Amino acid sequence: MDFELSEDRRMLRESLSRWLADRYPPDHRLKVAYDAPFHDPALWSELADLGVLLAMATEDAGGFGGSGFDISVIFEALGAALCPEPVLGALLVSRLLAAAGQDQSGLLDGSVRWALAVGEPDAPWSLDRIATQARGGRLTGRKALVYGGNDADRFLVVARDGDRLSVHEIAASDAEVVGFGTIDGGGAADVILSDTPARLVLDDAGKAIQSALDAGRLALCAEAVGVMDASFAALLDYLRQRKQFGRAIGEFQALQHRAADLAVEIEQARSITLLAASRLDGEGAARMVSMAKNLIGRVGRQVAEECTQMTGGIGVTWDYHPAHLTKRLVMIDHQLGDTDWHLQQVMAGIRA
Amino acid sequence: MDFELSEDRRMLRESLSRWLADRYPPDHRLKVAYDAPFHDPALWSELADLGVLLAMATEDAGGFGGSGFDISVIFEALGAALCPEPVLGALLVSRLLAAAGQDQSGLLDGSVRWALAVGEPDAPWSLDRIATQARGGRLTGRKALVYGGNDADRFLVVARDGDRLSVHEIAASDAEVVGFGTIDGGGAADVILSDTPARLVLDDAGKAIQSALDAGRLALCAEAVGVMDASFAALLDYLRQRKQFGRAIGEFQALQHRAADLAVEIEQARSITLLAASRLDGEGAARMVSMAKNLIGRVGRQVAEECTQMTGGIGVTWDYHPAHLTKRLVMIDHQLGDTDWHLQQVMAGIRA
Amino acid sequence: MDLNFTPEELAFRDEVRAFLRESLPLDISDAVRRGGELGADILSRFHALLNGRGWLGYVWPRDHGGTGWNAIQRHIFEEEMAAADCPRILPFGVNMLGPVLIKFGSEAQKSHYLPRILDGTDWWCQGYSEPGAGSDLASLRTRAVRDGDDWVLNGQKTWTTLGQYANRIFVLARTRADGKPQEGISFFLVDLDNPGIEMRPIRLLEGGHEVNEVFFTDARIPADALVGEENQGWTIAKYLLTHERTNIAGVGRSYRALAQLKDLARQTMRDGRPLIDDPLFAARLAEVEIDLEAMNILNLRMLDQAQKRGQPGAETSMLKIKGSVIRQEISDLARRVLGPAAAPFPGSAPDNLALLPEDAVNNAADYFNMRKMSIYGGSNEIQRNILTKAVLRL
Amino acid sequence: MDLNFTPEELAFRDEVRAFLRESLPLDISDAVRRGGELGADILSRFHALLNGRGWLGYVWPRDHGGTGWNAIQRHIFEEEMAAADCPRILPFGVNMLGPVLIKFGSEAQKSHYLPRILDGTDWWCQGYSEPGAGSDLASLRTRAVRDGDDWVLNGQKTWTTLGQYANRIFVLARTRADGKPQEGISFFLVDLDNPGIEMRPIRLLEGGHEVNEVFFTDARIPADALVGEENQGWTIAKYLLTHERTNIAGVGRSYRALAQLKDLARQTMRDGRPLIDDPLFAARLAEVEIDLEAMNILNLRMLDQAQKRGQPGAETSMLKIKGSVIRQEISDLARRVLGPAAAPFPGSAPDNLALLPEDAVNNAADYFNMRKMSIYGGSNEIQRNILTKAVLRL
Repeated sequence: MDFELSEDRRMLRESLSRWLADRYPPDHRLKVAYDAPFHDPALWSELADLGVLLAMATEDAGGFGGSGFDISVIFEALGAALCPEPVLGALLVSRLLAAAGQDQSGLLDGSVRWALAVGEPDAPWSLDRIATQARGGRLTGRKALVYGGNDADRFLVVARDGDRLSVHEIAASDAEVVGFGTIDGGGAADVILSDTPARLVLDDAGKAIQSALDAGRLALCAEAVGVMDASFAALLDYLRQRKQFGRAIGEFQALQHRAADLAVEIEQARSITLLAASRLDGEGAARMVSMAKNLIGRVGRQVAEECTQMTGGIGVTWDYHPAHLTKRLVMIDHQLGDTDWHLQQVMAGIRA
Repeated sequence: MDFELSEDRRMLRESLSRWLADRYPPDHRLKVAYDAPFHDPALWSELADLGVLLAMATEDAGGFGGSGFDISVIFEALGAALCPEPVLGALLVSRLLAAAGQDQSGLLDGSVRWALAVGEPDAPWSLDRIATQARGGRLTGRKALVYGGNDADRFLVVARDGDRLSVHEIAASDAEVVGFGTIDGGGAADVILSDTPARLVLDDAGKAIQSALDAGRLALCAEAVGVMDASFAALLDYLRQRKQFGRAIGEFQALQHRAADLAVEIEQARSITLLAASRLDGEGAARMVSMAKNLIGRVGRQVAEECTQMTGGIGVTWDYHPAHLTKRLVMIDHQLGDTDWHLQQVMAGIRA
Repeated sequence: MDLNFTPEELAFRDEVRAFLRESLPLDISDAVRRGGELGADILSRFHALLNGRGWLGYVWPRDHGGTGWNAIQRHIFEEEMAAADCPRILPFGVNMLGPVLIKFGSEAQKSHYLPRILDGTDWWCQGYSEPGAGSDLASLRTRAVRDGDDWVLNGQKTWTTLGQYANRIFVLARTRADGKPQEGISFFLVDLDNPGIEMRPIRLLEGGHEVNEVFFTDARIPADALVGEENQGWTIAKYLLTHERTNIAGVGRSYRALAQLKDLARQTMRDGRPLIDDPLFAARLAEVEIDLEAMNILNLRMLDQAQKRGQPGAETSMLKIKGSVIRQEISDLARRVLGPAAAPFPGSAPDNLALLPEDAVNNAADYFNMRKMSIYGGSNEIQRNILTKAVLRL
Repeated sequence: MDLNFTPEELAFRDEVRAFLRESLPLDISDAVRRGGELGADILSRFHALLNGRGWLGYVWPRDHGGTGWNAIQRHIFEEEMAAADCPRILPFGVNMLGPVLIKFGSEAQKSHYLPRILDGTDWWCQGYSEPGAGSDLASLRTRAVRDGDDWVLNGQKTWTTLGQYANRIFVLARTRADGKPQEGISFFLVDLDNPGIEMRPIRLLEGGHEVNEVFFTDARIPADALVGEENQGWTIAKYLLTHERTNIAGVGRSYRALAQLKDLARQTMRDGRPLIDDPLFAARLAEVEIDLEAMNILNLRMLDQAQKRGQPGAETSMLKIKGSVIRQEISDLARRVLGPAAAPFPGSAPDNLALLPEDAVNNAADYFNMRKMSIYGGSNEIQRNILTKAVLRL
């Protein structure tokens, strides 16, 4: 047992965090996250130059990392800085290209922006309800909330051919990409496919897709942990500084105890994310990831709502950076399966 | 709209509360509630002489009350005193005898103790799963947790004949009655029927049984409100008197806020019980009673656990009367449908 | 004991219901149902509609142009407005300043200002909270200094709701520096056109512009802008806050939001079935419905008590706490029900994006916006402090 | 980063597991699984079993008859005991007094008492809490006054767990009246056979006899009963409480209880289906399982930190809070799963009543009994105070 990060990962974390603090301070983030293209393309390139994308892929796939802990270290740092760059899409696509044994150098060096189109309006999270059809090299269907899709060059698209799921590559210019900004910052798109020409990347791809989604869910959990840490640190600052009735509100025991409960829950969230990271490519990964995403959903809502409540009026204002942290924390639950959906995956496992 | 009790009910409440304070103080209750027959037969007679049983029946049935508010006033007072007398069984049976138009003077004057045998081990609460069979004037099956059954003279028994439910009368001496004391005080029994001779009281009795159970559930809700009030009053006393770190623990804000939350929830519980009482014999009674019993279950557990926690060590000891209040509060959830079962009844209504 | 309305109350309810059904413009109820911000036009037109019927001064006595309704009638009126998807009546003039002027104002103030509240000439906003004085209102620092016939105002107010549409503001300001902080405060009526007053928007976390900061820099206001006596402001402020608590439970709004939520959960397909058939979602829905049914009765009980006592007691803090929590829980479910469709920034989504029922496009924004309900008007923490002292007596 | 045990740790685990599988008598594991009270016989035999293997002093250094295990080994040992349905090792002698004597005791005390703890000659109980000094231990009032060669003890202790089986008690008593309350306390070893000591049972709410009150009335104890220096008791008490916190998360016990609960929910038919297929019940079960999986890792993280620092930090308060809440939540579900069958008073049910699996007869009693977990050893409220100061630094 060893809870220390390896030297490599510690360096990765430190260089990424330093870069984020330097290049993505709250005011810059606020400027780019809510206006098209909802991220900063120049900083995307810098991020790639930093090796962050390479660290998400294994050596076989042309990278130098790719384990659960690599992913969690990166996304925790991105979360703490509330970075709106579309790294999640790159991760999901990278896992699938690796499964297909395809070259992904353009992805890893940041020169081509990729996104994964998987969920659909009536089936946002369950693979067995995917309705997009692949027939004769063409795709028809509608994909919802493709994160980063508003500014992607290329997409991988999950489609159905009878009972089997397959993965296809399309050019953004060949589909109708309806981009939009999201309430928590960053961009996304619906992708409308009608007889859209596509290249088959992976056939009979159920397992590979599941594995990519596991990685994406782990990434969201780690991101949430980073957001929680930043959110909680801001709360403690506020409790120390804000005075009411002649003393710092952090001296009021009712708030102290609620803050202590948050500290416990955040450590629980961190712990289950570590566990999911350690199991990512092993047996039972999907179940462990669902456990993590469920707990992250529960704790995330609690942390977001309590931090907002305890920071009072200021906590609900746009110009107070931590308000954006709480928004992101809540909205993470809308990505790749919400609290209840993941709980039901775990329940199915208990009954079995 | 009028939230005042009528003069009659106020008098009933006052005379019953005075009698309970006088005749059923905590030490006497403790003496009888945990030793066979788990109540005080002499006090049972006094309770009947007081007119409490008569107040649960309508004038048509030989009583002088019988509305939801009569029931709630009585059981709230019984709950506050933690009275272990088997009044619930009398109420349930009275409603069914009234539905059958049968004389119940022995029940109402307290000379014959009745209990209702309805739930079964694998189907404690759902009428459509009752398995006890009625055939040729004889009953076969097993009834579980018949409250007051350990010391009843006669039973009404709910049985199935094909699709229809019917109600039958048996003498206690004709069945195997396995009496026991309960963890929260008072007595109950399993009733084992094997070709037990029975008299048909009510055929095609589904609606009448549902209505009797509605009344019983309302009674349990009102009892719980009485228990909560007593429990909360004891908590406030403790918070005022107990000193730690040189001051009354009621001065600690964390406890103050939790106590304030309990006050809110208890008023919510009282409110929904009033609503259920007002709807008892009207349309949608079962749904409203399920709403009440669900909320009572949730609030009851919260009040019980918080009162125990905040009274610390003393709160988990046998000689501290309020500890028995918290036990009763928790165990009410095991009678006539628990929190989840009633929630599912409400859910079915929402889907419909 | 009778939880039903009397025949007279039912007749009153039907009268209100019929009026709203016949007279409320569709574009107004549609906008309310859709959530998000309502503009000045809708709010003004709604006030005018009620004023035309003589109902805008629904908490005022008859001889000041009000309805003279009792507490039950007011309650029924508020519930029916909610059920019909009416906007809120703007409380700053009607529910707050009106009663204050009626009780503390001079004859000249009453005759000048009260009609202007009803006919829409004046749109009032509130100058109570300050950056350093929220829950702890007595510590406010805005100063009013007498200078000849005028008062000179300096300081800053915040959380001024819809101040961007207002032409007047009522202001609490310190008029004496020494003594207990509560004893040196006065209550002023201020024309926002005066020089030295600047209103700046505060953007809320979901993106909306609902509140403002107001800066006073040597703003001169005339002597007759003072309401009541000098240094009587704390008494007036507390009286006003009592009236702010009208309809604090918001039961009618919550019923309406719950009904919309159920409709949406019936329409929303998730993994092959309507979301309302998902047992976990249905359980959350059922629990909040039960809580709301209970609170409806709790609200009526408190109303009954208030009517008997002549004014609401500290128990209304219970309504504030539970009312906000229930409304927030409904807004949480309304956000969850959308799944990924909750993501778009309101107003940012292109037309060909929205597969959502139109009423749901603001659900996520409303969830964030409604976090304020447990913060403003005395946070739920302050309400628990009040309950501790006044009800639990700890 | 590696969350797995090393090969050496796995080998150690297998060794413990094999020993318990081969040596633990079935009647002992059956009794543990059934819940409720365990008698002195079972507890003593279990101690003897471990002592025979040399493992009873599992938190002691080798040269005092212990194992010399590190924190990970102790953890593995505790988890394996829980998984095998072992009773708890009685902590009063082994985990509390032993380490205190090793650090603060005289050579004579060590050589006399330590072996007697291991071989079962002495059964120790605890004299810490008093009726007026629970969470606020420093306010204790039991006095020890020097009289010739003896100390004379007067006062009352409470919450003395299993004192009815003990022959000795360690006692904190006040030996100086002036100065800070913490500075006038001493730590004594007392023979319960001394005159002037009376032990009275405290019955717990579920009916069990697990704790006692102890009354000291002019009880004379010899001078060499003092551990460490006079008035050094507070330092010793705090050292002891640190060791009391071993295995505070109780992860192994909770895993075992959860497994039993799942079995029971699979067997229990409710309205035509196993209760484990009821979505609301299954959701509660899944949530607590997830919480427990998280806490297992949290526990290992803190263990790792403690090992590196040499002693546990204030973060262990997190384990106390969450560990008790999780264990209580499992006990709540274990009560619910029974429905009406939870009602009988334990032991009162006639033989022909019990349709319950034998392991479940104490589920309701255990639910009530386990309320104490968030109260004793520093209530969860005290733990939150500790976190506030030491971790949040508020």
